[in-house]
Amino acid sequence: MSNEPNKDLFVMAKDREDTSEKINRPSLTFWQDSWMRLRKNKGALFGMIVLILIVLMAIFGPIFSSHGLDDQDLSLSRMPPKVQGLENFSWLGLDGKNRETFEADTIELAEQRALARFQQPDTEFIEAEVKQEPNNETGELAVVEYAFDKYAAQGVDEYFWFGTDTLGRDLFTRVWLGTRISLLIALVAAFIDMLVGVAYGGISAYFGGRTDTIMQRIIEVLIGIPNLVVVILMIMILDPGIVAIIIALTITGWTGMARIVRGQVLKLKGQEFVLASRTLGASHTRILTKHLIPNTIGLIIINAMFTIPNAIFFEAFLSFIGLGLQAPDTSLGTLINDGFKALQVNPYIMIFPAIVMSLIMIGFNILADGLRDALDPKMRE
Amino acid sequence: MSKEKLLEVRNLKQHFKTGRHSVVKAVDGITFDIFKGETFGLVGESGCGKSTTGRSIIRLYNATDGDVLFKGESVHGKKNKADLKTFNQKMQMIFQDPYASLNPRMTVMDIVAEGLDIHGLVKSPKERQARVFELLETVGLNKEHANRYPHEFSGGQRQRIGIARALAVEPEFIIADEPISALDVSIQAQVVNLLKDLQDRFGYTYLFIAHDLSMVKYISDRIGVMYFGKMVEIADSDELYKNPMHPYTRSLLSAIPLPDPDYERTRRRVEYDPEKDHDHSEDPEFREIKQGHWVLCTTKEFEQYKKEMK
Amino acid sequence: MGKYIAKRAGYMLITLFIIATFSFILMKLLPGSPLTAEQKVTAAQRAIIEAKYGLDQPILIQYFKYIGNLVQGDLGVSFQLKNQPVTSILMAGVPVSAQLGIWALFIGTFFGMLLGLLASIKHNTIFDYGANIVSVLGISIPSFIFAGLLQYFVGVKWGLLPIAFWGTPEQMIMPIISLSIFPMAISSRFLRTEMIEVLGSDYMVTAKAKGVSNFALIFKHALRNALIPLITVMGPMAVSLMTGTLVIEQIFSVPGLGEQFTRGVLTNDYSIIMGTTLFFAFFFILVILIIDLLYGIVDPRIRLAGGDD
Amino acid sequence: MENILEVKNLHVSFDTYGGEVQAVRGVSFDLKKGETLAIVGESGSGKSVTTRALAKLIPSPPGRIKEGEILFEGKDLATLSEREMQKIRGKDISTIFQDPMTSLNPTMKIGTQVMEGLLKHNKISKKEARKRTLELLELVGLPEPEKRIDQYPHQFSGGQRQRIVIAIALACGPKILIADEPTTALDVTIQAQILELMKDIQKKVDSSIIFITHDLGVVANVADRVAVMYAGKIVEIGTADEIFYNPKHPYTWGLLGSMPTLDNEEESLIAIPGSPPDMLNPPIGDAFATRNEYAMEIDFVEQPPMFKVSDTHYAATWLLHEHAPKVEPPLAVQSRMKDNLHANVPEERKKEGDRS
Amino acid sequence: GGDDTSDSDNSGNDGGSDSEQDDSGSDDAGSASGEQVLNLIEASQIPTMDSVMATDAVAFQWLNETMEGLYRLDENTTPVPAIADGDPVVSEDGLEWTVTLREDAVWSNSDPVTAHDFVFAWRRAVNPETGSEYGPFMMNGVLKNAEAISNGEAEVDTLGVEATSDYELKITLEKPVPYFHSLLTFGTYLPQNEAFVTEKGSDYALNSENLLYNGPFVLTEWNPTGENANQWTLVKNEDYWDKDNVKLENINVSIVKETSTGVNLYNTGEIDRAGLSAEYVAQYAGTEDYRTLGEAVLFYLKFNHDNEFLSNINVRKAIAMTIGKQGLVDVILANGSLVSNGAVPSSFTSHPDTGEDFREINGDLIVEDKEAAKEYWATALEELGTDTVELGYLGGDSEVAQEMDAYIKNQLEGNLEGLTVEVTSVPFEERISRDENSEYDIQNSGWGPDYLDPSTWLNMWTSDSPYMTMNYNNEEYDTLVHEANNELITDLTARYENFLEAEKVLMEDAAIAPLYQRSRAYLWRPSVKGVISNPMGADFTYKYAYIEE
Ligand SMILES: Nc1ncnc2c1ncn2[C@@H]1O[C@H](COP(=O)(O)OP(=O)(O)OP(=O)(O)O)[C@@H](O)[C@H]1O
Ligand SMILES: Nc1ncnc2c1ncn2[C@@H]1O[C@H](COP(=O)(O)OP(=O)(O)OP(=O)(O)O)[C@@H](O)[C@H]1O
Ligand SMILES: [Mg+2]
Ligand SMILES: [Mg+2]
Repeated sequence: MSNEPNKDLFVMAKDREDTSEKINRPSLTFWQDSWMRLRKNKGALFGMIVLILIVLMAIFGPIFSSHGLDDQDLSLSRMPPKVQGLENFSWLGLDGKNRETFEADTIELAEQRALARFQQPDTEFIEAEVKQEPNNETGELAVVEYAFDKYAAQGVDEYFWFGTDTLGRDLFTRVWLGTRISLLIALVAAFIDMLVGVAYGGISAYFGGRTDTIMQRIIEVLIGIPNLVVVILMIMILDPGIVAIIIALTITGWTGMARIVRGQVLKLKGQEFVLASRTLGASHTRILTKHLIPNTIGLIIINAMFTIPNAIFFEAFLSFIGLGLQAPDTSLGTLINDGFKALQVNPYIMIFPAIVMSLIMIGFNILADGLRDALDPKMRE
Repeated sequence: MSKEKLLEVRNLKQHFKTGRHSVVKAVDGITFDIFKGETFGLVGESGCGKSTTGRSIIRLYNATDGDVLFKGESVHGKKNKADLKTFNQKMQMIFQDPYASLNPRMTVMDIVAEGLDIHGLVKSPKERQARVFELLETVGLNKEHANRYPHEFSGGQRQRIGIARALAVEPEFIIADEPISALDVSIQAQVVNLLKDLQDRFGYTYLFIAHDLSMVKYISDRIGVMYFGKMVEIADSDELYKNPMHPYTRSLLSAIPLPDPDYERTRRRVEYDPEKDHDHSEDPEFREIKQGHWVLCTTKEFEQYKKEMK
Repeated sequence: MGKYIAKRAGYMLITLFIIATFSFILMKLLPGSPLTAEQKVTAAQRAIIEAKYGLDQPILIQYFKYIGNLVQGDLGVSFQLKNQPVTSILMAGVPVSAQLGIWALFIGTFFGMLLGLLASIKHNTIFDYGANIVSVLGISIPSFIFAGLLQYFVGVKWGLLPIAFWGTPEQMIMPIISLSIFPMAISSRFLRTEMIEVLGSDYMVTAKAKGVSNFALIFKHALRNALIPLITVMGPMAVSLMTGTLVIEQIFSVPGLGEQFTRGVLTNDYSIIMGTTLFFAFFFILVILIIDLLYGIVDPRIRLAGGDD
Repeated sequence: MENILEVKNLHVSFDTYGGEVQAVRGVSFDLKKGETLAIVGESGSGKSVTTRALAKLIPSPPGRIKEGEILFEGKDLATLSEREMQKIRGKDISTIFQDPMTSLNPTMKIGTQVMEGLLKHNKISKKEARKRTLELLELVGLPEPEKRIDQYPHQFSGGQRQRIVIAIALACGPKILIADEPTTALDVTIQAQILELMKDIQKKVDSSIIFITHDLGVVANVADRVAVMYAGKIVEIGTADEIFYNPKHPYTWGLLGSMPTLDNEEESLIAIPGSPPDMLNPPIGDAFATRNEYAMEIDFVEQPPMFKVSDTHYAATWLLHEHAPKVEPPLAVQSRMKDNLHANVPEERKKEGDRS
Repeated sequence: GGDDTSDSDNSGNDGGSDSEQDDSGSDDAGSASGEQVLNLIEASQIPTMDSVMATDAVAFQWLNETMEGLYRLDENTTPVPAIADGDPVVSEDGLEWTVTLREDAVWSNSDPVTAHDFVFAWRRAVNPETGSEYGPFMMNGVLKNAEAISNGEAEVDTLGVEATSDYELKITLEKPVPYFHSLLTFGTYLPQNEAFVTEKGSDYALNSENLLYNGPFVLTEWNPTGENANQWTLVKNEDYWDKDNVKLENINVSIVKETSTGVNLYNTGEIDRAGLSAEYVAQYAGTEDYRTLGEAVLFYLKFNHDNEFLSNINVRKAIAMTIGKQGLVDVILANGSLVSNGAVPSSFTSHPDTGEDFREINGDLIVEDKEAAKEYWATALEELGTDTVELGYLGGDSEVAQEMDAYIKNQLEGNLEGLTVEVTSVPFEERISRDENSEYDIQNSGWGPDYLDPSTWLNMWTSDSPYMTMNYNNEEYDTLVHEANNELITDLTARYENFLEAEKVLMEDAAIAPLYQRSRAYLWRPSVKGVISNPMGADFTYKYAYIEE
């Protein structure tokens, strides 16, 4: 002890308030609390921002564009994407030019092909970049990349940020309108899935025994009957549209959720806090809704994440066979499906909706992870 | 005794089917009474059926055989919803594991208020809150704790939450299933003091299950010793410690370690071996060898115990 | 165990019977008839042809006949592929689809597990985020897009693998890879989540305290305990794989069941639809049964409890 | 006796969302060959963390050994690589964990789990290992080991599982055995059996034991020396007799006072009021001050150093400072001390004890 | 041709692309290696090789290559003798046709091909026991007693076909059928070897083992329930009577459904022909591999004349004239399809006297004219006393069909103020079912010919036609067509004039709104030559095909 403590301090302390049991954290409601935890999670926040931006774009995006959902003009068919200010960055591919590489014995031949390909009489709107000179001795072919300025050639001075489709419709507008519908469908489908699947799985596991056996057999029957057949039948009964889509989506979609929730509830139902509630005289409904389901929420959220892309692509499939959206409405799934057909020729038709789709999923997943943590009070610090 | 019987357990059996042919006889025909206002301690080897007994009494299991009478009424008989609710209100349980028995996703407020909600004991959210605060105060927690989650508490605090939950419905009889085993000494003392204090104030009756014999002795008026699904000895707590009759009880008592190194250095443990320690010529019965002191024994042993008694 | 399986097999028969009944009813509700040239056939002609196939009889009679034949293992003949017995058509498609599906499931799960393991071991590092993004993309991008890209780049541009068809091992690679992306994504996510939990559990510390090497820690101790949720999702996964094969089979011209089934549905080929439906149903229920049995194998605690389903 | 282990100024922290949890804040002690050191203390006082740090089993992240040396036979374990540690764990230092229910791998046969360490650290065949395992299981009192070696943990009762955990720890005859509340879940008869078993084995292989428990009866039974921890620090350390019969720290007094004895009847137990401090923001002065009825002003200002009571007995309380007023331990504690005053208790204390 | 229902419908639905896919399926040719091998793709399995049971394009395609009937279509779409030895001899009244058979034709088991084989096959086709769909469809009202037999009202051996000797076939018709000669080239009229068919029983034609061939090629390794169900091979038939004119040694066929897969296979040289969808046309148009083939398949909008709005002629005219058909053909289909302005396709039949094409004679009957359409529309609204019209539109479910439907909806709604069009796309089967029950207002539909005669197009619009689902009823039209089919049946010129007139009436009424005549676009190996494409029956004939070295 280098410095001796002050002698005066060696007196019995007066009654000090015992602060050890005090909590210096403000008291918050469950939601305030979850929100606080969510905000602290950088990933979740990022996911949320991505989603909010996408939702905002889905709502307001089409307004930025001067083109309507169904403004067709065949003379503007398949215009490549062009964005103001990004025209000079050719590597971005947003300069409104079709780029293609041709191989031929001579450069002239390659040029001829390019002219044929772009249906141009001369090279006025075509820039060439020779990637490889032809060489007769080694047998190397001429490789030339041609960039065709379709906008200039057709004298178009509008900008189509995401390009146009075959009918000359502005893809920017359609992608965001499609996002709007896909998001709606995905959320509603996931929600209903959760409602039905969670209730079904919960009840099946909680009551157990014969109830469980019968309910599980019903699930097996439902999985056993092919969706495609059911859906085709529904075409006869239902008018196509959102309602039909949602019914088709949910008719068997919830079974996966039901099985997962069942597994979890089977595990939980013997836990002491459930017994405690029973000794208090809690009803079955109360035990299920207040005790069992909330403790399954993590898995429910993860699983709901998988139903979202499923719903989006199932909707596209429904639209394809005529139970889904009717033209000119569109959805991300439909846009991706359509774009896939032209993947090798006009990749941009698929790429933009696919990017939005991936962003949605990445956003949702990160948010879901964060949400799962946020809704788990154990994570609170 | 003139004391009023609150609970009568009559030849209670609880068997679990664990396979097609195998049955675990967790509780195998036990009989005892609990009087109003007393604390009945239940001790025994782990796995001997203490928890099962408690759970059968509170109807978490349907008894395989036998009966439990609470205030003269059969617990296991058919009941309508209203009767069941009343029953659930009269009898409560404090669970062995303070953490596992609290729903991790509910705030303390909601946990404690659950009984109030179920039985409609409060009229308004305000009253509900006031009642929860009051209960928390009763068990030595404060209002601040109401908005927290179970994991934010220490073991002793968690156990108090469990107690507050049980008290909320104003029960007459509380089954405390090893309420202190998971706690450290100083916290154990807090909880035991609390239980005693509550008993003094509200006149609760406890069935207190534990394996820490010094604690059981301290809190109980009477003690039952279980071994392998059977009750082997019941007596007043002092009597039991002074005159343990059944060899298992003796073995149990001899094994209690005391916080005294000198004593510990010399303590001799008595081993119990059912094969050697008993007379196997006849099935043992539960007999009273002295007023209020019952032992599971054969006639021969009965005579012998009586002799030893004097 | 044996008795349990027997019991489940009994349930399975009942379930299949119900499915057969349901799909029979649905089939009767489907629009159109199995005639392939129905637009050109007059009503009178149609009546005669339907009479030939017994389609004019009361539904109940048709039903009992169908079930009767079914019990004898006779699924009838296809309407579309004239006179071809449905059983032989199925027998041709099943091995192909099964190979495709099972390999995809196996490879997808295998790599998914690797990815999930890596992510959980390197929890909250760049690997973890990378694996996460890979799996999210795998979930959000449908398999046909992978198939299209693979075919174009690997098949056409680089000429590494055959573009289409089925039979040689090289031809199997691309369809299997495209189909395995989804199971890979899902298993990696589920395994990661569970592994993180298992790695933090007490018995892992016990094992570590024995001086067990990291490798043994992960593969001998942790993995098996983390498999349960993965096995749970295998069921839905197998189902979605089967539906996924439809598109993949089309892109790579694989002669599997998917093609038979879509053609059956599109041409109202009742017997084919019924046959494939029953086969798929049988398959799914079998998968569920296997999963329930797997639970017990992976986790001995469930083995005992498993007796009553 | 030589020191097999010396811990110097050990600090362990956990990085959490809320900040740094200082679970262990400068613990120093040594362990002699063949002795049993008991660590007691309130829940959360850092007992488990301290012992886990010895085998470097702190989960990282979030945990880390911030500072300090752990000298095992002269080597500083804190600087060893993971690979080198793997050689030491299980063989030289082995651990019995707190919760028998969760410390066995539920999907692995218990035989395999016991054998694993044997195979890892000894060059023996599987058959040999199995034989040794059977012996071990027999030794820890597991009935019918032949039959049960191939069963899974869930097929055993809590007490049996605890014995399996012990068998795992004992498998390689460790030089140091760390037992973290090995008997908490057991009833007294089985507890007694296990304690005897541990003592037997200790005698046989001359190993040292660190024994954590909050059952002071057990401490009295097994310990040669006792360390009392509070809020991440050792507040008192001494031989078992010194701690039980001549405790110096008010927290130790509290602990001893809260034990019921078989003959105290009516008066309520002396509980220590309040709960331990939040290790996120440990108090500036003595961490125990707020719960201490003998607290002085100095306790809120400065942490007390370790005061020497005897060669083997140290305590960290300002009450031992020369300027401190003399205070009496509470009655319940005095009554324990009364009949058992030991020879090495200083004279004046003896008198005080007599007086009361 | 063979595309009757399913194909025409399909094609209808998909307009260009699906059908293209189908076609792409159909073939491909010639590896550059110089070997006479053609590698083709087909969109689906051969449903059957039993000529009597065949109903679809794929079946007729491969029957055409492996079997030989009395006549075959040449590159000018003229029937030329095949098993027949010379043109048929027709009686005065046009009812008795006598065909002499060549004696050197044999089955692949060396049995000679005789007149009995034809009698056997044709009887089988109309026999209700057989359950053939195309037998009655192709023969009823043509062969004597066919209808009665197929309805179970007469014995099978009363069918109007008889083997007067091993090599002479006498055919009796129900009534004179001017196009019967071309009908004889159709797959349903192929012969079958009785002994073989009877021996095989229900196994007949289940795979290439259970078949006999008498055509230019024999089928090997075809087994829809085998391991290699997706592939089959045709090998030159060394017993074929005209084998000297067959140059190809092998035709390898695989099933490929995806356009992109076909294109990829073509680009790596694995196949010799691949169908193109509109997206790819842009990429390949202008290359030497690019080729389009016109077909005699017509697409149009069918109006339900019972609809309160569509019963108004001005509404129909407005709709028919307002659609930008040129854009549809150039941009959406982009495969060489032609704008259609009538109810009969071009390059299909020609005037018996002048040889002029039907289409050229009648010219454009209903052309795109947005201004006129607007006027019609205004008039219509006035007549109907409304300013809003709502119509349902039944479309197909393929991608191109959906694109086309979106386009048409946009055109209609954009140009005709007050019109709302509700598009419903449904799968093929469902559309047929709705069509039969007249459950539509407007339907996008298509039709392919079954024989070379305008009646294959115009018969279906008479009010008593079994295919009349749109409730159209015009007496004048009915009379014209009826006369052509009965009184004037032997007077080929007058009959043709009647059809010309009938089409004018139909178009004047705007009973349907013609859209386009389909073409298909291909990547086609330039070295593959000599492939004949047919307007009916099999899409192609490979008998004369060869690989140029
Ligand atoms: N649901 C059940 N199914 C099968 N066996 C059971 C069940 N519950 C308890 N048992 C068995 O019954 C016996 C008594 O269990 P119980 O929990 O009552 O013991 P306990 O005396 O409370 O022990 P502890 O002191 O360890 O809590 C044990 O052998 C246990 O394995
Ligand atoms: N992984 C962790 N993350 C954050 N804090 C931790 C972690 N592990 C332990 N701690 C903290 O370290 C402190 C000491 O914990 P430790 O487990 O050593 O207590 P203990 O003395 O063993 O208590 P018990 O008697 O209950 O076992 C506690 O405050 C605890 O909250
Ligand atoms: Mg218990
Ligand atoms: Mg601990």
